[in-house]
Amino acid sequence: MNPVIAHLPVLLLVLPIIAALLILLAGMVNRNFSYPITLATISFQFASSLIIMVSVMTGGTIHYYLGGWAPPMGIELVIDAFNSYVLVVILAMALLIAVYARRGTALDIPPEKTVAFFVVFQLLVTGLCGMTITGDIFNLYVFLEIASISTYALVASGRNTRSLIAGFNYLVLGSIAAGLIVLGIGFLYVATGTLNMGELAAMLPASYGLATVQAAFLLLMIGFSIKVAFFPLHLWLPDAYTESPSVVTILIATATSKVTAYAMIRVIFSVFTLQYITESFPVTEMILVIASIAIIAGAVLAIAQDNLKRMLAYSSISQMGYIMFAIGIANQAALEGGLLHILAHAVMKGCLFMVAGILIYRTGTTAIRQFSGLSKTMPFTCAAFVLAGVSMIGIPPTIGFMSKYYLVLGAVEAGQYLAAAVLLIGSLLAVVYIWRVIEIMYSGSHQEETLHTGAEAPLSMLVPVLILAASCLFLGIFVDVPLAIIEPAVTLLLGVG
Amino acid sequence: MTEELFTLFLSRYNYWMAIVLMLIGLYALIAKQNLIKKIIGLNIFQTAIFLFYISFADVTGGTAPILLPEGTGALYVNPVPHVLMLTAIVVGVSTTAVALSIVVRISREYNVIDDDELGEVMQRP
Amino acid sequence: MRENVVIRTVARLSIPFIQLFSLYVIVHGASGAGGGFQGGVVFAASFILMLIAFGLSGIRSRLGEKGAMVLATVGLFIYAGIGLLCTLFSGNYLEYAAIESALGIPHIHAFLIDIVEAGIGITVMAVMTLIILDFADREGMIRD
Amino acid sequence: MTPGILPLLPLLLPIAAAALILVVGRHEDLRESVTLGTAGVMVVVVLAMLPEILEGGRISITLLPLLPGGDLALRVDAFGMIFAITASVLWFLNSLYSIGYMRALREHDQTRFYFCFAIAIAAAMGIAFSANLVTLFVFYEILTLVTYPLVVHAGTPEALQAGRKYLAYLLGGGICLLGATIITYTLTGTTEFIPGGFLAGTGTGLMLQLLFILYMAGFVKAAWMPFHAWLPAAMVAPTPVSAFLHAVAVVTAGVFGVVRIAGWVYGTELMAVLGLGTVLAVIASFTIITASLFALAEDNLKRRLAYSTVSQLSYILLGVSMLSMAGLTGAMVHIPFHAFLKITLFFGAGAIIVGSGREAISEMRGIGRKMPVTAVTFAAAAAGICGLPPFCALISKVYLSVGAVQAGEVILLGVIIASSVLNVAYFFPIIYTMIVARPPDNRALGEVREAPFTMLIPLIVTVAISIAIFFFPALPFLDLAGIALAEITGGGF
Repeated sequence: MNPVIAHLPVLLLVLPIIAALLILLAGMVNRNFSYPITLATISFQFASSLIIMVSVMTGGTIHYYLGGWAPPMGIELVIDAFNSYVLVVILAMALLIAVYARRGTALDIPPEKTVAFFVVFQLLVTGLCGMTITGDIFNLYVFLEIASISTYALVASGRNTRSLIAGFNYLVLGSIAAGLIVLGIGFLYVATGTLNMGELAAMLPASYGLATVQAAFLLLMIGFSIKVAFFPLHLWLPDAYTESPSVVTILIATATSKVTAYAMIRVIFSVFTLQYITESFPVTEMILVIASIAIIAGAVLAIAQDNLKRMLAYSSISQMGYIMFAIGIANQAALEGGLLHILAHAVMKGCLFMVAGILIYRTGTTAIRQFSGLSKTMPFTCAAFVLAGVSMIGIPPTIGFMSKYYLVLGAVEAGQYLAAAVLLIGSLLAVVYIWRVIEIMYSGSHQEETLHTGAEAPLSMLVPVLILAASCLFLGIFVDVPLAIIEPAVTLLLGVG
Repeated sequence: MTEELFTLFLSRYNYWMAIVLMLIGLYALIAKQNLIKKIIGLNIFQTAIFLFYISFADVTGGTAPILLPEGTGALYVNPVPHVLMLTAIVVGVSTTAVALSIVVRISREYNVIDDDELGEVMQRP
Repeated sequence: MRENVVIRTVARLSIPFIQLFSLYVIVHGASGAGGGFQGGVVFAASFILMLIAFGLSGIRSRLGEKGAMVLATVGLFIYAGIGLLCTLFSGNYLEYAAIESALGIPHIHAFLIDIVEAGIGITVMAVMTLIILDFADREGMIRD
Repeated sequence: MTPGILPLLPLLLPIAAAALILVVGRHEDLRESVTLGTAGVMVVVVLAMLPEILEGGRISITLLPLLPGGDLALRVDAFGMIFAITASVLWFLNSLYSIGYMRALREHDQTRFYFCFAIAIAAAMGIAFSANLVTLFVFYEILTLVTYPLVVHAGTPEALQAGRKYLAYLLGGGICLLGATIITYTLTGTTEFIPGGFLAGTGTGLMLQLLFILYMAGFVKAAWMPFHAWLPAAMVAPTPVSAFLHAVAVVTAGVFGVVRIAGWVYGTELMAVLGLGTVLAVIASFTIITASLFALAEDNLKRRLAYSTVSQLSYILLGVSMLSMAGLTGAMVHIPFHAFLKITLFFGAGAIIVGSGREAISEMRGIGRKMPVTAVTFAAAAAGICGLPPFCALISKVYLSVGAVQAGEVILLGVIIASSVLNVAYFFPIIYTMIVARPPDNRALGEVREAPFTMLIPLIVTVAISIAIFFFPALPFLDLAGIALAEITGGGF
């Protein structure tokens, strides 16, 4: 293998950290230097992730031993079908968000803070990459915290002072979650004496009966549930999503939540195994029930909101329920649906939040009722919202439909007809909250007094939105492209036991 | 019976201490209104976890895990949890730093650092 | 701040020792208990003492925000640079053995570890100082 | 079965046209030429496939591997052809008509209107040519979605309210259809339409019965009672849209789906064994009679027509429920026959709106004096729907009656006869009011004038077609129905 490609996994983490500090230094010279470096770095990361994915698909799982120390002595980076897929998804999103951020930060971030903003932005993206590709469970925790701490800082970075309180509450809950996770990891270490995920998976079955392992599982589950805002541990999410700067909202809604969900799935299926959660310590039923409640409750709460960002935040709680739902069903079709939904939700929620950001940028309001007649002045933005919204509802042939189809298929195959019905009802509820916005956008006249300007969004914000909106459609039609990597990933996840 | 429980407690007292500390921290996090006290609670909570790790790494009578020139068969404590906790401390420090800076900004913007009062301030238009 | 001769004198006496000790801790990292992180924190602690004794300007005259930022970056560059150097010698990231075997110098890895630890130490010290400066530099707080 | 890309054209053409419409949106003439031109080419393309189908062939093409259980695949067969010909011919006429209608009323957002229309017809073609349940579902949902902007075209609170109802019913139905599709796939491992069905021998009887109910809930587009409320509500839309909903695509897609499920998923034998014919018969009979009664009570012309549609659609369900040769033939041919007549009625109603601005039947006294062409064609189509010669609906009604007799179900025959009487009861007052009754006073018709030329042509053409079909029923609908029936029954009962 080409030596550069062989070292890509580590370069993916080290170079961006260096770049983050370069952004800081360059920003000290001239504030305008920081943005191009960010963009270049994330482009580099995205390109590497694509190369990594191709080489995983052709050459199988990549193991990279840091410092040349083989596990269990050293930390290992493992890239298989599953995380190479997640890596590409989040870096693609990060790249689009970086493009969007050039104008997107103008409203929320004071000019003197932009350098710091991009430094932390870069650290967050890198932390997420680290979480995705590490093969060591404690290392996972460390990267999780790098990402989380960056997120706390970003949430609180806006001009909006309410974001400070949202950020602080998020920090408190997030730190409790991190504490529980690290405690769970400690229990696992006590039970097995290793931290490498592969070795854990191999050694844990011998001690499945131990209360230690059960405690570890529960601690990890609760910790991750808080981090992904899995209902009813979602309390930090609505405020954090609503009050943070738009760009940050987009980033945490699409990248952070997805990677955390990835970590949860990874721990459940690759550290513990399918056998553990179905036979030794049957929790799938419970996860399924809670996920079903999350889907319905999130959607109902979303319907009740007047603020667009808050509505989308509750919708995220509902949609994360879909991914948990896949874990609760835990068969091939459902997990394919869940993994596909990671992509689907990133793409469509990214698009919707970007549109929300544009609307704030142009109109200065997030109140849904003030959007009337916007389709006349911002046709492309509104069209993108419709397309992403339709995908959120799950109308074919959008990507949102495809993931929903697989999830329902999985539920029906597992004989969980009720759960399948819940999922379908959840998507009907999505119609209510999405359509309310669309209806207002496309009817009524343009209210001059409430809106700053009647212009279409600036190009650097519009292009990412349109790309995402188009992806909602084309990833749905050509769904076999993402499935080409998802299928082996699911086989891998289910095959460990 | 009571004696047995007492023995059980004593023989594992370090873990009990970790749990007690953790609960104290959690209590402060939830019940204290002052944001700084919340942060202190968070730190206590994290410290409890450090203590837990260090406790289970300990080997009775073990020495520091340093390779001695002649050292064969020396009983040493497990170094890995210590290293892990070093990292966790870094994480804790960073969290605290971010939390403090947020509180500093809150106090500058609202002039209060109390959760209840903050709620009142936010209610005002 | 009112001048306090006792504090200032004690600080003047102890700060060099604290800093020397931190260097010892950093250098000791390769072969014993210690390392860049601990050393860096100890070094930063000396700045806290300096802050208490001499006020903000006491630190600023030695290490300002910009200087600290540059130092933090430089430290990280040292760490990452050594790591990447290993990959140039066809080893894995931070695989010192690769350099050792390529250059044929025995025990060079201990030396490399020291450099890496020093880098980490510089970064930690600089970042801690930055945090201290950031918090200290508020109206109504510690002043000269 | 021959592969070919011909089935793809009716899908791609309107989509390309839709894109073009968006581009040239500002230039009205160009935009409408695009619509008309595409519609014309579509008719030609669809008819070009007819000879091969009439010879008993099928044309198929797989577009994309979409989902487990169903690639996105098209297959043209005789039954799909019935729908396709109906939809494409009527779309052409409807386009012509809408140009006149929209311009006469100076409607807003016409570009959006034509855009959605083009996509909708592509979706209808997709439904007609779908080779499996998944493809059917995909296009079914697209059809729901793109017709929504058409329904709420007016943008008034009333229209939005109707639009919400429309979405709630149809998307709710879509979800049931999705569930049914997935259950079918888990039971059988396929969703491919197979003549004579493929569900036999799988699942328990109860399961299959429940599944059928789920399918029926899915095809709520067939507007069977009590799930019909969206259709009268959708009458707030411009008249060409109503025509599109009632004749060209939407409700037609619903009944089309039911027939597909009965013939190609369940198969008549399994339906009979499970007693599903009876279920369907009950639903259909109830709907036919109740909807006719509702129609009697309506004064708004378009809403009365809507209830008439609800009633007439259930004729098709009734035909299916008989599970006999004659019944199914009647059901299949009633789809186009009803469509041709009902579109005439809606064209007439639209022409009256344009010519006089009136929607209430009671206000139309003597209107025929000023709008002779409209009134006469309307009367002719109404008579046709009632089952009078020389109009095509008589043929389908005869088949249905024969089917009822053959099945030995006197009740069903009674339903057909009773409903025909009711048809007369709600249509003839309209005809009387328009043509025979005198206007209240001389000045009452002052502003009334005949509708523009582009609207009258479609009216005359559709009536002419319905008469022509009466005299030459074999071409092509009865023949196609015959081929389709031979397919699903394996040559006879």
